[in-house]
Amino acid sequence: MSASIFDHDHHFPGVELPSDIPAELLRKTPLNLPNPAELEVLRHYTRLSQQNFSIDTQFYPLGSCTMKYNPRIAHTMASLPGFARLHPDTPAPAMQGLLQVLWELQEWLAAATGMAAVSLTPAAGAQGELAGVAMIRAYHAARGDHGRRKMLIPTAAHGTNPASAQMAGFAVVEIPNLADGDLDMAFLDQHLGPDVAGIMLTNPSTLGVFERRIADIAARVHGAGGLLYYDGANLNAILGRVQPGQMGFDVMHLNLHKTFATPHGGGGPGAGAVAVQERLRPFLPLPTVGREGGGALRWVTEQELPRSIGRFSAHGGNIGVLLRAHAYLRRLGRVGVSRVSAYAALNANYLLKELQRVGYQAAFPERRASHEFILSVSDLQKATGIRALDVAKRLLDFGIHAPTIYFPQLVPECLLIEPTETESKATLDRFVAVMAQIRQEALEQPELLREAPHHLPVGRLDEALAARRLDVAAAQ
Amino acid sequence: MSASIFDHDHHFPGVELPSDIPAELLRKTPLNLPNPAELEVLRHYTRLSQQNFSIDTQFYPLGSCTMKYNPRIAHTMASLPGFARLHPDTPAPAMQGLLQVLWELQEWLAAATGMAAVSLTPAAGAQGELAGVAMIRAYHAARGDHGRRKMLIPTAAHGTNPASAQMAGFAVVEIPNLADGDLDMAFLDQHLGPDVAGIMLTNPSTLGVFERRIADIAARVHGAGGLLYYDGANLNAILGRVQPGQMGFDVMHLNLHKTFATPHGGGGPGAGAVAVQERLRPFLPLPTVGREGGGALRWVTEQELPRSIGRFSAHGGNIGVLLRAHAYLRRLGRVGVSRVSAYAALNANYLLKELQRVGYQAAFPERRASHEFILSVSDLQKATGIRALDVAKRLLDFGIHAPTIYFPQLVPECLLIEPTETESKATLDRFVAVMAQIRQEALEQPELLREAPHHLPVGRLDEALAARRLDVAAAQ
Amino acid sequence: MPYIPHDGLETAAMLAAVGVERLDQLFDEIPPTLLVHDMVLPEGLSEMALHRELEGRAMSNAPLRCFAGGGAYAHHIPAIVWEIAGRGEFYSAYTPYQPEASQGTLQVVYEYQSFITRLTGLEVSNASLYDGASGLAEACLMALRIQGGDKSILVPENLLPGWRRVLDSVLGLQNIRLVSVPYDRATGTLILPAEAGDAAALIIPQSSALGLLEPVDALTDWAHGHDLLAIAVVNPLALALLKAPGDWGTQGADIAVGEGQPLGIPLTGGGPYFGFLACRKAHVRQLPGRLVAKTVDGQGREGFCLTLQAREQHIRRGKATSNICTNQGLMVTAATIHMATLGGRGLQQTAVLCHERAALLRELLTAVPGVSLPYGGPFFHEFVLRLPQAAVAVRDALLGHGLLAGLPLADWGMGEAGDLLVCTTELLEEADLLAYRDALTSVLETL
Amino acid sequence: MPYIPHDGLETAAMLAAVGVERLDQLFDEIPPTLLVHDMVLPEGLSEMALHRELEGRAMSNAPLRCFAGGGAYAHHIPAIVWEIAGRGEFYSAYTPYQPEASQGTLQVVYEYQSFITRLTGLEVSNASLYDGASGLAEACLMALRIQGGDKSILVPENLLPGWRRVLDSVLGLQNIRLVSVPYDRATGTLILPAEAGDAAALIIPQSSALGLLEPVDALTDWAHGHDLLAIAVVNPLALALLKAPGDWGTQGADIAVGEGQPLGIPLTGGGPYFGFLACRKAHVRQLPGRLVAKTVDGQGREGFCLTLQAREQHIRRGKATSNICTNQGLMVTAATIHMATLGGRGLQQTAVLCHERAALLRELLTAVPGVSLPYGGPFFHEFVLRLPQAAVAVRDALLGHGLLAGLPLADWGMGEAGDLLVCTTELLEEADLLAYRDALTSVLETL
Ligand SMILES: Cc1ncc(COP(=O)(O)O)c(C=O)c1O
Ligand SMILES: Cc1ncc(COP(=O)(O)O)c(C=O)c1O
Repeated sequence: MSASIFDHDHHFPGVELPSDIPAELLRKTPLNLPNPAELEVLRHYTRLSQQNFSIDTQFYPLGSCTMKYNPRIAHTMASLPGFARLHPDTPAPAMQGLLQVLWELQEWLAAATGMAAVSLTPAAGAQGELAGVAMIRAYHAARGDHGRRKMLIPTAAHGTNPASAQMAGFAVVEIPNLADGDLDMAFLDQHLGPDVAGIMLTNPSTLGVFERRIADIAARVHGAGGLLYYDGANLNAILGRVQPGQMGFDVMHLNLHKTFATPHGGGGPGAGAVAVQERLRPFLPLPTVGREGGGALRWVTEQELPRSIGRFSAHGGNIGVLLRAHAYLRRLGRVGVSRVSAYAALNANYLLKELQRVGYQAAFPERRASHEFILSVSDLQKATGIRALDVAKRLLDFGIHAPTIYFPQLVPECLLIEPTETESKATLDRFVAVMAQIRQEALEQPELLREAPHHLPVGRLDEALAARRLDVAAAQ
Repeated sequence: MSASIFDHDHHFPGVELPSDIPAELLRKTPLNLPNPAELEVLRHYTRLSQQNFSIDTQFYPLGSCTMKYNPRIAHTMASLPGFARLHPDTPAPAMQGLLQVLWELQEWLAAATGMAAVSLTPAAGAQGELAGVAMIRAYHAARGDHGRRKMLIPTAAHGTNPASAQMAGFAVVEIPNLADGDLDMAFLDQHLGPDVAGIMLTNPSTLGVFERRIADIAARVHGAGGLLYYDGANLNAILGRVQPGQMGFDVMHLNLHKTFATPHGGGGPGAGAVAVQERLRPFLPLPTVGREGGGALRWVTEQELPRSIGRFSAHGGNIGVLLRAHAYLRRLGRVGVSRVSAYAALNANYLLKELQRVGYQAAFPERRASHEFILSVSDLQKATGIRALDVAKRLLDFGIHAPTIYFPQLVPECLLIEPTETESKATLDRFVAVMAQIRQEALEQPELLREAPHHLPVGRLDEALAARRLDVAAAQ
Repeated sequence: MPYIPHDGLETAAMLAAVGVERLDQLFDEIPPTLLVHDMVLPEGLSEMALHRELEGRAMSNAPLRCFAGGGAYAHHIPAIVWEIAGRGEFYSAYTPYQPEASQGTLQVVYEYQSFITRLTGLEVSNASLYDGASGLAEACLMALRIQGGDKSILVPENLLPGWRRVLDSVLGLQNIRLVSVPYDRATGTLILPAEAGDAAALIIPQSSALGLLEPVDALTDWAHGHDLLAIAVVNPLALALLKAPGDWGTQGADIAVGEGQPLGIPLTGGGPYFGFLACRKAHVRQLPGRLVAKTVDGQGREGFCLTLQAREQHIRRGKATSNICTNQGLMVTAATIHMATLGGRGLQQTAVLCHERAALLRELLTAVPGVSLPYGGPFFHEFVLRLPQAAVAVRDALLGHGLLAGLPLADWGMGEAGDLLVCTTELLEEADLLAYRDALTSVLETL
Repeated sequence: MPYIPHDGLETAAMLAAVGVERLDQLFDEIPPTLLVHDMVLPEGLSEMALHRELEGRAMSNAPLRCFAGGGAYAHHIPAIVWEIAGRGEFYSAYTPYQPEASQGTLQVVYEYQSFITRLTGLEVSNASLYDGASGLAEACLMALRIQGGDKSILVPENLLPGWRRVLDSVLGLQNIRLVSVPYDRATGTLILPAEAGDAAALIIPQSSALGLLEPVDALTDWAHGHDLLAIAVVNPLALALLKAPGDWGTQGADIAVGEGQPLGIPLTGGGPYFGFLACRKAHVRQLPGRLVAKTVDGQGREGFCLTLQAREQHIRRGKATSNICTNQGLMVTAATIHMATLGGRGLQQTAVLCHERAALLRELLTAVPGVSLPYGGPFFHEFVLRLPQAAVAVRDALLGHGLLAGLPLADWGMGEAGDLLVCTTELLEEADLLAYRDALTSVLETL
């Protein structure tokens, strides 16, 4: 652990409080925050930053998270004073530059997904999901179809899917996957009916394979009166190849902080734009950006879209993130966008083949990898007791971030690996060499893995103690 | 050693060269530079950066270098497009904003030093020295006083002093210091005469003590027809307390990258503005910034200052550095400027006392420290063979940059320690504790020091091999 | 190829290793009928051309002196804040799932949580929510979970309307009833409700949409007297001066929530900002969002990790306390650095400055003929001005003077047509206040 | 207290430890008569006020489309360049005197040296000098040391005048004679000198102050034929296309020197830029400035350190190869990142683009009535235009059109009154070229 900012305390005399505010409304307890000098602040947080792994410093093959390069130009552009200093309540005529960017981004995301309309307002994937299923709810309600309380969701789905469905008032029904990774159609058929509002899928699925019968699934769900929700977190796999709109999805969200290269920032902010087919347009969350005959742009409000599901944040969403996504898309253009999935797939399939070559077991060996793939180290566990967690921790010692582990939960001892298109062959080859070495170590000196990481500021942390003690704020 | 950028090669087809340029003027050998992807570049140099000690990450008590906090706001301001995009040949009416900044800086530096006029053009301390002694040369020449070929310089002076004097065509005469750190006046008297152009001093001297008889020295040198040059590298010690102008100096340079908090950048750029008394004004290096009656600002050229010693760079000097120094001065203001020396002296004297307390020997125990002070570890060397170099290398293991060592050369096994005013008591106390531990180690396990550093990316490097092999560029 | 490192030789070698000939073949499991035919996207731009285009867009947003607040405030952000927050190691890291490789982010969040608990006077702060408004919705859901049963929420009518809409959208999905608490049209502040009904909680804004300070002690005590939870809605900068929610009334508020934007986050047209949420330790298991705790490793070295993850969607799925996953991490990093840079003292000085400027401006503007103040009570750096003409028209006219003069209450469906909500921050110098006065005088004369 | 961390308690404790009562006493060795009475400095500003003031200053410099070159060029700098160069670990480090704690900077410089040697075709590059002009002065001093004796330098008359002035100032201090080599007034390029006299070296600009390409092979061979050293003056970006000094003539130039600004350094009104200097290995001991070498540590790990320091002032003092100490480190860091980001291919593409734009502009402008080209030979992205009116007046008039139209040669005492040196870089789009043409047309009509 580095020094705490609370070590840098300085005792300066207090400030005189305004006299026009009655005493009983003022602070009772003195404000006990540190007063470090600027250099102390700079040094403390600069040093802390150095204790992070990040895309800018490490290979970060964290499955389902699309940790690809976040172009710096996007950050520079979003930080321009003309954007950064804009108050959200600036009248539209005085923010045409920003509205232009947002309007274009709406258009481009619609084009990229094959959807009719887009709202950029959701703050992250999960909020996009909530808005998306809320639109499904609103759609059925608007048709007077009130009995549809169930949302079908694959067992392998990301946790936000059921959580969002639940927040939107749906009951969640989990659908299993078959051994080849595709959905269990029989189960689906059994559960489709007039009480089903829709299904939430991502394709390629979180199992790292493409759901081949998607058109069939769409037909069945639509046939039963349900709608299809596309969790766009895996869009990096298919950008410019297949479009959710063409696959039959009615509504979706996009994780701009994955596919569109906006940074993760150690946990956000993201942006979870939603895209819909024409029939769901009236329900889009607000505000969106609309264009008048003369070309002037303005925020679309409830007056114009009275059946909107409403608003999910006080203003227009995570606009700074949207600016970055816009810059990324504009830089890549049509051709660049299509390359994303091609090289994401090339890197994933190459890595899968190479890791198999050095002895790792694929969860779906018969299948093409999409932009990511799953290994299972159950074989290692059986042979040596070594678990996916141990492999993950040992990777950190080599300056490589661990893949996602234990997700999706249905593959035991799994590693979900997503290299992304922005990594070079040399980086992948080094990863393979390290993984081969780790496999060797697991067989020969398993304690090396079990006690990993060895070379980081801290070793494995006592998470049980953390929860028990619950030291979640510095003592005063 | 980190990976080399030359590992990141990519083989892309060549570029078609312009056909209007005759073939014999075009490249003969293909341009063999790497073509890494942007993420590879970002990652490579980000990681390299992490292998540096710096003010932003470490305490850096490097004597004579004034490694104090470089306020980030200065960087932000100097990077504003209105400054950064300005072509040097923009006509003055279109760059009044910049000229205003430079003009103010000239005025403020003159005020801070007690001098009559300033030229900001020298690119660093050494170039300032060259310009300074060139003015001394020009001054004597203008008076027809042609025999003054000698420049007096204390033995303890910084190496740039004699090097600059020599570059300006002077013969250097070294003057020794007495045991109490002050100059040997008898020696001075002996050497003063009609062949002496002047003397170069810094005060406090590089021995870390104030030259108490400076007024006397000035009188004697002036009496002998010589001029006094002030090496402003130590101005941090006296800013707002004493002025070189009042001490009797005729000409000086300022290291804006020391006293005025502009960054060192791993080796520059600096800015070595020169300041002069009225009688040297006609000789100032060009360009300077002048003000017209109506307030309009313009560059001063040879037409206006025909006796100028000329120009030392193609344009106006290191303007981006000057912008930073201006921002710093403007932020501090009159009161803040006076605090600089007060706290620089407090930190130095406190540290000296504390280090003596834990057993270290001061080179000048009877003297007040200025902004820096010298320890000698000759006692340790005698007792254990441990040298100043070993202490320095061991400090690195504790995440503290080493002080300057073996300078000034006349104190054996010396450490020149300059904490600066921007370090906190907590940082100084930690330094004392580490130094105490190192002293203990020196006595008990000297090999720990001799083999240090232990915790850095590399251990002590073979400098002899470096000079012998002379591998100074990556093989093609 | 922008951002793709492969050259032709590498691509060929990799395809060969995979056992295919062309990149297209990697997609051979996708039914051909689904393949994209056309995508109407523009051509790509070089970085240089992109820079020029977006710089043009940025410059076509009018630069205005900002007198608008209403939940988003134009504060000075010290240069080091984004300089550090923007460092790649913070900027391009993921959520700290591998704590050993994320101690930087984790310690920052722990320090952030500490700052928030000290500002609010409550014991636990989460690691952030999307923004203040959605944070309030989460606070309501949390209160409902704590209180159990099928209850409603008491929502003051002088809550920021944008926030109210979010409550409507989010809580509406679960058919939760929102019962309005009216405010006194004369004083602008809340009237204690006659009865609590089946409410689980009362929302108490410390300063309302009208900029006025509410009697938080009385409201908190009223809530507790009726077995309701008290949800405090606070501006974190104001908390440098104003009573901390933990000190409200006799027992203190139960949950405090707010918009973090004033703590070093640029306005950027409305986001990204961040919501903060603090509560008593007793309720920590109902807390939505991430939480960082201090612990030790096998060698007893202190370190930080995420904790109580069983509350979250990636473990508890449909039964999680919230669906939130990605939060506003980088904003929290910036806010933490911002608070540390200003320090407790700097935060107080800033808050005082903001407020003093408002007091002065209020005085200057009420001296303009025809301008009056509908409310006289205490306020914090934001106040309602009653203009003799429609506030929308005046605001629009003042754009021409380079001023964003405030927020017309009519845009919110509140107050009278002439009401304009005006805000000052430390960024406004006295000259700006005088310029406002002069511009307003001239606009009112000519409109 | 800006940037000073001490609070009152700490100051008191430290004064006590030192054994004095007041800060002033720390200066008790200074004769009281010397103490400062008054210093006319302004009051300090808060960071916020400083920001506002300097932003105002920056905005009062007119934003102009730049068609001026003359040794300083407006190029696109990729966003990552200064993003990384500005990181604290590079920005706030000192010269790498402790190599173990400075491997970052040292490796960057080693890579920089490698890039420069590849661009110039010579074997050794130093770690930078102040700028191109002072670098040329150092190159001349170096040549004089190599050649020995009391010699002169042959300086072309079409060298950039700013550079010539620096030679006059610096070399003049040591009474070194500069002998001018005239250029052909019809072609603009150099005339081979009739005799070498006592010269030690000939300076050979690859492209002259007139933008024209010199016959570098013939000039180099002439120099060597007369036992002179050939000092090449080159634009590093041009070297992506043009013949490397190491390949000039039959033996190659001996020293190459130039202004590094085109490699990722912002214009900033004239600096900081950096000078680069490369030479053959045989002459390395006469090289001025720092030099980084690769070596190993005790365990055989590779690392980098400064080398041949005995050439430098801190060891050799008055006998050093130069007085230079602080050089332009951070500029070199930025330039290295810039070159790596563009890559060899990007550098070539940029150079081609700059040049193609110039060719197009030349065509467009010579179609304007009255405008002609005094020189017809090959050039690189910069050319002289002969206007029917005084170039200074035309340049000034075009400022009103938002254009910095070029450099009037009259300002340099060269050419005719109508001569304007015009430059294009990749930043200028076709629309900008057309705008220039239109503006020039209208200015010439009305002037
Ligand atoms: C498959 C999938 N769906 C949804 C999400 C939720 O997105 P967010 O974290 O932006 O809320 C994620 C991201 O973690 C994801 O990987
Ligand atoms: C005492 C002294 N004089 C002169 C100089 C030379 O300054 P610069 O390195 O800027 O050329 C220095 C800096 O190293 C110094 O410490």
